[in-house]
Amino acid sequence: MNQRNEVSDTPVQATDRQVKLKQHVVEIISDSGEGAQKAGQSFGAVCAKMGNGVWTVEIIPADIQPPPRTKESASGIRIRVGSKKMTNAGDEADLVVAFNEIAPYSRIDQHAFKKGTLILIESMWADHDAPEVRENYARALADFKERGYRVFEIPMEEECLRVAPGAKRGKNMWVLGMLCHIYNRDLSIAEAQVAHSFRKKSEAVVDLNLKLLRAGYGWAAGNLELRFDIPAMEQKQDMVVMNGNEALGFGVLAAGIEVCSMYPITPATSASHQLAESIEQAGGLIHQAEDEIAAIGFAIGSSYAGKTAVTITSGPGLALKTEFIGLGVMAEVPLVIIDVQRGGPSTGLPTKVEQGDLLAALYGQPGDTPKIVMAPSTIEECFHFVILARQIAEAFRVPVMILTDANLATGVQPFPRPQLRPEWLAPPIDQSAWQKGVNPYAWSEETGMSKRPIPGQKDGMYTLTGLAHTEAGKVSYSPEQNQHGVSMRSRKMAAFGNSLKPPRVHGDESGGDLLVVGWGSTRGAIEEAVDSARESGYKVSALHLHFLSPMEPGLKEIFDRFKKVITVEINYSDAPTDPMITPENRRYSQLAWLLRAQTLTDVDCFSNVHGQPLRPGNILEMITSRLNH
Amino acid sequence: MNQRNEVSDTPVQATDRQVKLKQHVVEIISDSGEGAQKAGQSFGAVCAKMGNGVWTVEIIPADIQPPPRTKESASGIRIRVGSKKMTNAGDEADLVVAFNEIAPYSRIDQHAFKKGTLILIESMWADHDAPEVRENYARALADFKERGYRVFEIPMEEECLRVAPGAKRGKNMWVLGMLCHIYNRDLSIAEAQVAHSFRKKSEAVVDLNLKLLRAGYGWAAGNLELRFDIPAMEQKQDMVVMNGNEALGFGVLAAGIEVCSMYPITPATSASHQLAESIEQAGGLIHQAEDEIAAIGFAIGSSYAGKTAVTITSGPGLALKTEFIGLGVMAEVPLVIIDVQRGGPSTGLPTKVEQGDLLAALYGQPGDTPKIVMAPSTIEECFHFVILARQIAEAFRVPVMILTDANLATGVQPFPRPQLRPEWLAPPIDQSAWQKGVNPYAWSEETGMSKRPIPGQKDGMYTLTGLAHTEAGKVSYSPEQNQHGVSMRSRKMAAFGNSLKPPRVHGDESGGDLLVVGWGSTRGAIEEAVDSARESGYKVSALHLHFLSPMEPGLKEIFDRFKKVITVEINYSDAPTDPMITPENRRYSQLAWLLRAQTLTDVDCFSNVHGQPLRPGNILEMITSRLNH
Amino acid sequence: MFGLNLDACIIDLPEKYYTLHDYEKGVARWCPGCGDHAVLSAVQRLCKEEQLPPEKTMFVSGIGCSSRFPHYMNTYGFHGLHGRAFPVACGIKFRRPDLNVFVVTGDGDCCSIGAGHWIHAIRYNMNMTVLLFDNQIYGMTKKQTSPTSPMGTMSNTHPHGSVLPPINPLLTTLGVSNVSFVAQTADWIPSHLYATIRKAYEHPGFSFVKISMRCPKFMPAAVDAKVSDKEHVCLLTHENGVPVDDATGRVFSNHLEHDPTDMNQARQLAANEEISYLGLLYQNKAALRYDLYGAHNLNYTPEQKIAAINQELERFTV
Amino acid sequence: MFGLNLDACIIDLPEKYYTLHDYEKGVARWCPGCGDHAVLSAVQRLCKEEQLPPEKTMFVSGIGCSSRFPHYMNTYGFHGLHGRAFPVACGIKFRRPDLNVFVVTGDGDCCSIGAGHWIHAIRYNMNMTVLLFDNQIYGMTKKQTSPTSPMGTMSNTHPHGSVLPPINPLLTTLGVSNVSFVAQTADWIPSHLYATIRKAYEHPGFSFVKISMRCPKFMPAAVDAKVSDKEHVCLLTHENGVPVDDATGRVFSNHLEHDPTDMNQARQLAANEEISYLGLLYQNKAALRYDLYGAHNLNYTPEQKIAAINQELERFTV
Ligand SMILES: Cc1ncc(C[n+]2csc(CCOP(=O)(O)OP(=O)(O)O)c2C)c(N)n1
Ligand SMILES: Cc1ncc(C[n+]2csc(CCOP(=O)(O)OP(=O)(O)O)c2C)c(N)n1
Ligand code: SF4
Ligand code: SF4
Ligand SMILES: [Mg+2]
Ligand SMILES: [Mg+2]
Repeated sequence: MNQRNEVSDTPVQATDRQVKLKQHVVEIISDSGEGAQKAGQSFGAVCAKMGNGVWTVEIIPADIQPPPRTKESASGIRIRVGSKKMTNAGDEADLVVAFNEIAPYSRIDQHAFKKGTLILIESMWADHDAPEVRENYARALADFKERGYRVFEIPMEEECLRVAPGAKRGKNMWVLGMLCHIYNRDLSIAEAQVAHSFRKKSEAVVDLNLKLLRAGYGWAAGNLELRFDIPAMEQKQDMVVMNGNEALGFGVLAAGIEVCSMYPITPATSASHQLAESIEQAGGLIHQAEDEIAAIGFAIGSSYAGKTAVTITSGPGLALKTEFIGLGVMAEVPLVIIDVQRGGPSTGLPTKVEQGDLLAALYGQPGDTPKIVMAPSTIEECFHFVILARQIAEAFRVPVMILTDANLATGVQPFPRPQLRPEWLAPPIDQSAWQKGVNPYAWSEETGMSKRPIPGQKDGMYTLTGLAHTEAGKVSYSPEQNQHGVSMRSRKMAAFGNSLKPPRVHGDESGGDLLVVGWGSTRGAIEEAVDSARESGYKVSALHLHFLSPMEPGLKEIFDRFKKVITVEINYSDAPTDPMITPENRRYSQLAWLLRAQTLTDVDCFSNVHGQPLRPGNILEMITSRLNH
Repeated sequence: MNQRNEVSDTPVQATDRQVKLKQHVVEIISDSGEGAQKAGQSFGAVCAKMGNGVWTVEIIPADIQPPPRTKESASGIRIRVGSKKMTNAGDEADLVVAFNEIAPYSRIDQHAFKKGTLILIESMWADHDAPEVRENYARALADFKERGYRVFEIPMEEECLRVAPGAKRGKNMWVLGMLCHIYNRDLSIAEAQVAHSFRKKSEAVVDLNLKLLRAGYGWAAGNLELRFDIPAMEQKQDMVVMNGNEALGFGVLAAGIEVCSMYPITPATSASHQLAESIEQAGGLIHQAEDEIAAIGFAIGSSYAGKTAVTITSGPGLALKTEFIGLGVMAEVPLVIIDVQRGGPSTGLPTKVEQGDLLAALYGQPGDTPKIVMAPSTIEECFHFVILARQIAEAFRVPVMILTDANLATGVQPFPRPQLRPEWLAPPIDQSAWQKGVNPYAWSEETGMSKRPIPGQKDGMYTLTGLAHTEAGKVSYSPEQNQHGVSMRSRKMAAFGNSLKPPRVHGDESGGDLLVVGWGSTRGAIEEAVDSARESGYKVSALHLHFLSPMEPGLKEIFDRFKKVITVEINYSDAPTDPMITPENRRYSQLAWLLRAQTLTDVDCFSNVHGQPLRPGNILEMITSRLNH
Repeated sequence: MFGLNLDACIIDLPEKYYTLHDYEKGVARWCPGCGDHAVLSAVQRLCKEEQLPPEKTMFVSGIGCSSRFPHYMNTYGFHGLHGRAFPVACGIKFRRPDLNVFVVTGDGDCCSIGAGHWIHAIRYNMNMTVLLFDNQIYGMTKKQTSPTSPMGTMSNTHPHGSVLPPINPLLTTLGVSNVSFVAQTADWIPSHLYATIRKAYEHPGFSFVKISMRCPKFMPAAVDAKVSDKEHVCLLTHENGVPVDDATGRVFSNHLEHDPTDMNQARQLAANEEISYLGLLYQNKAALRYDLYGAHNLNYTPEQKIAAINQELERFTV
Repeated sequence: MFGLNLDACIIDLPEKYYTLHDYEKGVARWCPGCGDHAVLSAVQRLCKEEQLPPEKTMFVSGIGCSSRFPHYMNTYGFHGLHGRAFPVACGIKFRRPDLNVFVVTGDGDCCSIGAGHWIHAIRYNMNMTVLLFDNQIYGMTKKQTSPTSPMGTMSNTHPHGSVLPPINPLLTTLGVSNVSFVAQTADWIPSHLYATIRKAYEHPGFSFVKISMRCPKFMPAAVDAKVSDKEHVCLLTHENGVPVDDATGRVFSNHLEHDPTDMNQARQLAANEEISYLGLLYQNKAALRYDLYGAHNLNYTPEQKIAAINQELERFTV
């Protein structure tokens, strides 16, 4: 349990005095289609504008159209607001706005609430025509109290109808107003946000929604004793707010990548939706291919022709790209491949988070296929890593894979608005004459690097092939030649890896009892947990890897300074206590396995495949339990 | 260098007295189409019939139709004959029959000859009409002598033409006769073999070839001073002679697998050619699918419907099957997948050997996809492993991968004729009523195992899905449910692995200075090298793994008894001395990497990607150099 | 006792009679108004009318809204990979002639990622009933362009309108050699839908039915046009075609007599971009069937098998 | 000096004139008598006649004997993966309208493993010349059944004879929407081969040429029949078709006047199993071209790009 929360964040008694908080986790949950997400996004935006740290994440039903008033239909949003930068979705919710009494149960199943969670629930069900509904409502309320939640009944629909007949569907804006009052938000900022988000609608619609906003605000002022304040940071810069997929899309634009070749797949697709809106104006295009194989083949064709392309996918799509990735490595085609990881294996959990594609990214292709694999750990890095990836891909003439996941894809966080730079953009393709006599694969013995001819370059003509080939690109079955080619492609990994700095230890550089190692989207949660543990006196630090192939240097040396090393990952590992499992046959989580081979350190792992973002509280619990044994 | 060979196997002086040998490596090389392979196969068969150990391997040009009298056109066969069982193709050739003077150079490029190699060369080029040819021949002969080969000029064509005009094309049978005399083979056995191999031809053809055989034999008796004898073993059993792909095909038949679903790809295809000849009569069929994805999809459909199928492929095909393999694991479909590994990555070296697909087999699929991976180490095991694989696949409801390689695929070896057993055959599918109330995935908590309903079984109806699912096969996005399903599939690995015995150390159980670890086709070469080294007093042993996932137990314990552990593999590893390479960033060969993670032992590796079978001599050299440092 | 002979009673009972309920499983999770509901009803009705034993009946699908279909049938089902329903279905049928195989696929599943398998499955002509749920959009992944989306469709991947003319699944199918059955129907004409699926079921071979589907969630405009605009619908009539009942024939009053053996006219009708011809476009009962080849050497005894293998081993014995 | 103005001389020289030699690379490693040699010659001749700059010319292929083609052309080449030539070629052309793109593919490469991409590439109708080397067999992997192998072909995978009717690549192509150019020729009629490839090159769109190829190594019987049996060959004639020269017209004396805009007749000719119609079956220069879409917003300046991105960023700024 995250002790901090219990002590300082949640007020024991709500009064009309403002309670100062460091952070709060708010959820709005409703039936699919009731606009909870819009309310939450607006609330997050208002908080961000006021200078708070924010992390929002949508709660999406798995089916397209689940029946209303069922657990499956629960749809909504979590908004975590804090005084500092928020790096993850946090632990259990502190305050929940529920549009009916069934939706909360879907969250209870996910262990999203705790004792003391405030539940603000639509009260109209108490007077519903159908007796089953009334009974169910009463039963749920009793149960909530039993579970230790603190329940407030709110006449949402009733109050909305006061504003205008038929304003039922505006409940979400009314709730936004209520939340703004509870959290002491500046109403004028909220008004501006509402006006902005309805800007494509008629004036009448904007007005109605503003009215609802103000009504919710006013009602809370007059009727609710809940008043919280979360002090803001000083804001020096313009901020943007977006999710990780949108950030990837902007990365593609800012990298000047002209071709994004994709096939729809959850949770990667929304990155292309965002791109599709704007790439054309920025001088590029989306190609929706007939399948994932064609998508990467098209991207490789484009890259071969000088327009380095990106292809974006998720697990099953990555599987289909396997053969072409091998060709990309073999023939040294620069290419950016983004894998937004979802729950696996196979179709698995399409909308849920997992970090299960790491080994497949590294080793999925038959034969030796060294490539660069990197994983952003924040929304902002989603943006910057695409730019970096294109540059690395072209400099090292190699496919670069970026692994994000459903957690980053749907998590929303403000970050400083990027100041775009012309040098980020792909330069125009070189069409000057190729230097005669220089081979298309004139590998540097030292680094394995070579310069590639682009079609259109006079005297650069060569035939790319996936067969073993000489520096001249000629097919060759000679043993030495093959050994040389494979070595040269491997050499590039060493050359690139040697240019990286050792990763920075978060906590105590000099060592300690435990080092928690992570990669990708879990960084925020891990570091928050480590910070908490350190505050309580535990000698624990964190290390986060951004490069998985090749890995950043110096790991062994860092590990040696700690008594225990453990990875925290969202993928599968056998628990040491499971039946049949022995120290010898235990299957480790993926990064742990790599680190064991690489450093020969007895790296342990803490992981699950719950399809959920990891919570700082659970990691903290793990840390304390390991260190108290 | 393999010292043994120099000392006892190759006579320093050829005389007409027979020289007794333990083993000899013979090559016949010619232009593509001259029948060298047929002569060699017959020679191998004659030797096998006489009770000798034999290993033959074809030398195949990479192009369909290379121009004659070029290195690329060199085509032929290597036959290794010995007093004991021959487990590999050996080191440099001892005796070479060459149909022209250019073909040997393709073998020289492969380092196939050594000082003292006897070269028996067709002499007609000395009198060729074209002066360039005459000159080239003379130059080559001088060069051969320069290189220390011992050259014998043989008037092959001239002698053939004595037998019958137009008998040029029968040169190969004449050579067979000559070899039979040189190696003191029983002429009547050779005659029977020739008659057998031409049994589908007219009597005239058979007669002509028998005449040529006898002529070659007679000519050698009268004109050649080379006489060797390789004593035979006692033969107690009927033997069969076949290559690894044929053995796989017989394994499929003997396993009673009714469906082999494939798409042509080198070097896997010939397994299906062999099957296609006979499977129909044995109550099964080959399906040539439209591509590799369809091939495995078809096999999975067949398996789902109760007819557990096999799909056979090589690297690029394996890559395409990635997504369906993931489904097979997720939905627990029994299936046998055979990967005849070739040089990679990508199209690579299609006809050459490599063991580069190990990590892709284990980790190629996104998400957690535990499956069984096994690798036969002899031709005979190619046969038995298919039978075993089907049984494991059905018992554990899991895809089983068999990794062989181009070396096993084309290597030919005699082994005792299998006594087929009815219990090897897949039983008829169960169509009795399913026990009501038993779930389609009623996982045993202990072993992860469950029994599957087969379509046609009353009350067993369920929908297979690649989505996360409950024991009832129902789609579920519950965190606990997903964790449970993934665990259960992993549990099966532990359950299966715990049923395996620790592998047997070849050499000294109790330990020593060096343990050489291998997997797959390299076993014969490794063990031969280890035996030689042990004879010279080195404290070295070998360990061969047949299961790669899960691995056989007890490895750590075995490794601990040796000062150093090294794997020998045909796949890529950075050499520690390469530029840029440090102990930290070195990329290890594939089994070494796995063993490092699994045992935390500092397992070293010795590997190359020459596309050639490993030679005992090279391994011996490695062993002695490691142990002399 | 009481003169009742239980044994006789039981023996006289017919085999279990299946009711509609025997084919139902769970509550279908498609949007209200989604065409998929209508096909589910029609198929369940067919199963009942034909008294298909649930354990001998298979629904194979790929991935998509439509591909959830098998989950709602109380038969065996295979909800596999996106685009790969055909190879799986063919593998199932190959050595199991006793199973009734249905394939349910979407326009993305069949005509985009599955296109290669589709072409080859037509050519294999194995006995199975194929239902293409053509809603002209990617439903499951929330509104991306499909190969059958009309040009200009505003989707999430083409927010400014799709830029390519759509694939015509009927015409493509008719162009493949060994094609044996091609029909078209629409989810919103239940009697015609049922009659078409039934005709397809009865066809001995690969019967391809393109069903125009409503996706009110993501293609509401397309629905309106299709459902309202009876002018652009024409029912094909023929004694060997899909029977048209009176009521339906009255509501959809454009009719055309079309002989389903007339390939040329079938192609012309399929190519017509103005009119949707509903009914049986083409049928050839004599087309070669790969499933018959697959089933020609079933059930050999162990003795037969071992004898055959031993005979083959002879060739390799020294 | 000597009154010679070197500058003027040089300026007056035309741009480099390419000879046949400029397009040749290495010695082709196909069997003697293999049809692939004939196509290589025809294509090199075309390049010379059209004076295609080698650096602006691309040959894209998959894997197979035929797919080795790019290695023998002194142009840029992409010898990729089996079945995947089309996506690569489309990706190359998408943003490079300046490149002349040719695709060389085999019957296995295109019609079997590549079938899905083939269908979609036809529909994309990007400007490229596609040469299908149809030898009715898998050459490279040594004689396995191809989808275009005539039924009963004895191959290594069907030693007792193949069991399915072959795919008809012409008919399949004609069934795909947005098809714009379909022609057939044969490697053993050099003048017709050249004229057909040239016509295809000139077509503004995806020009599909099925070339009947000899594979003396693995399909010798098929060669004999094709080369000898002039009765079963009919040349298509039309002012807008492939021009037939007198000599060829005399040797192959069956002719048929066929208007390449007549889709119905094109389909009937393609479907004819007795007669091989050589020439232009269908052409539609007005078909929509996806490569024009791909090239509509090229060469934006960094300033334009940054401005567009900044504008989009506005929407996300708080
Ligand atoms: C290999 C792979 N690629 C992509 C996806 C994502 N995906 C799921 S369904 C679908 C398309 C659905 O469209 P359609 O086939 O028309 O079915 P509908 O939902 O419209 O019924 C896609 C792209 C996937 N599951 N697997
Ligand atoms: C993914 C993959 N599958 C299979 C192969 C093996 N393969 C190489 S060429 C070929 C078929 C060649 O036939 P075709 O396309 O007709 O070309 P041809 O050799 O006859 O010109 C096959 C199956 C491969 N290289 N890659
Ligand atoms: S999204 Fe469309 S196809 Fe999918 S269930 Fe809803 S209406 Fe049907
Ligand atoms: S095998 Fe056939 S297609 Fe290949 S090169 Fe030889 S003749 Fe040509
Ligand atoms: Mg659809
Ligand atoms: Mg071919």
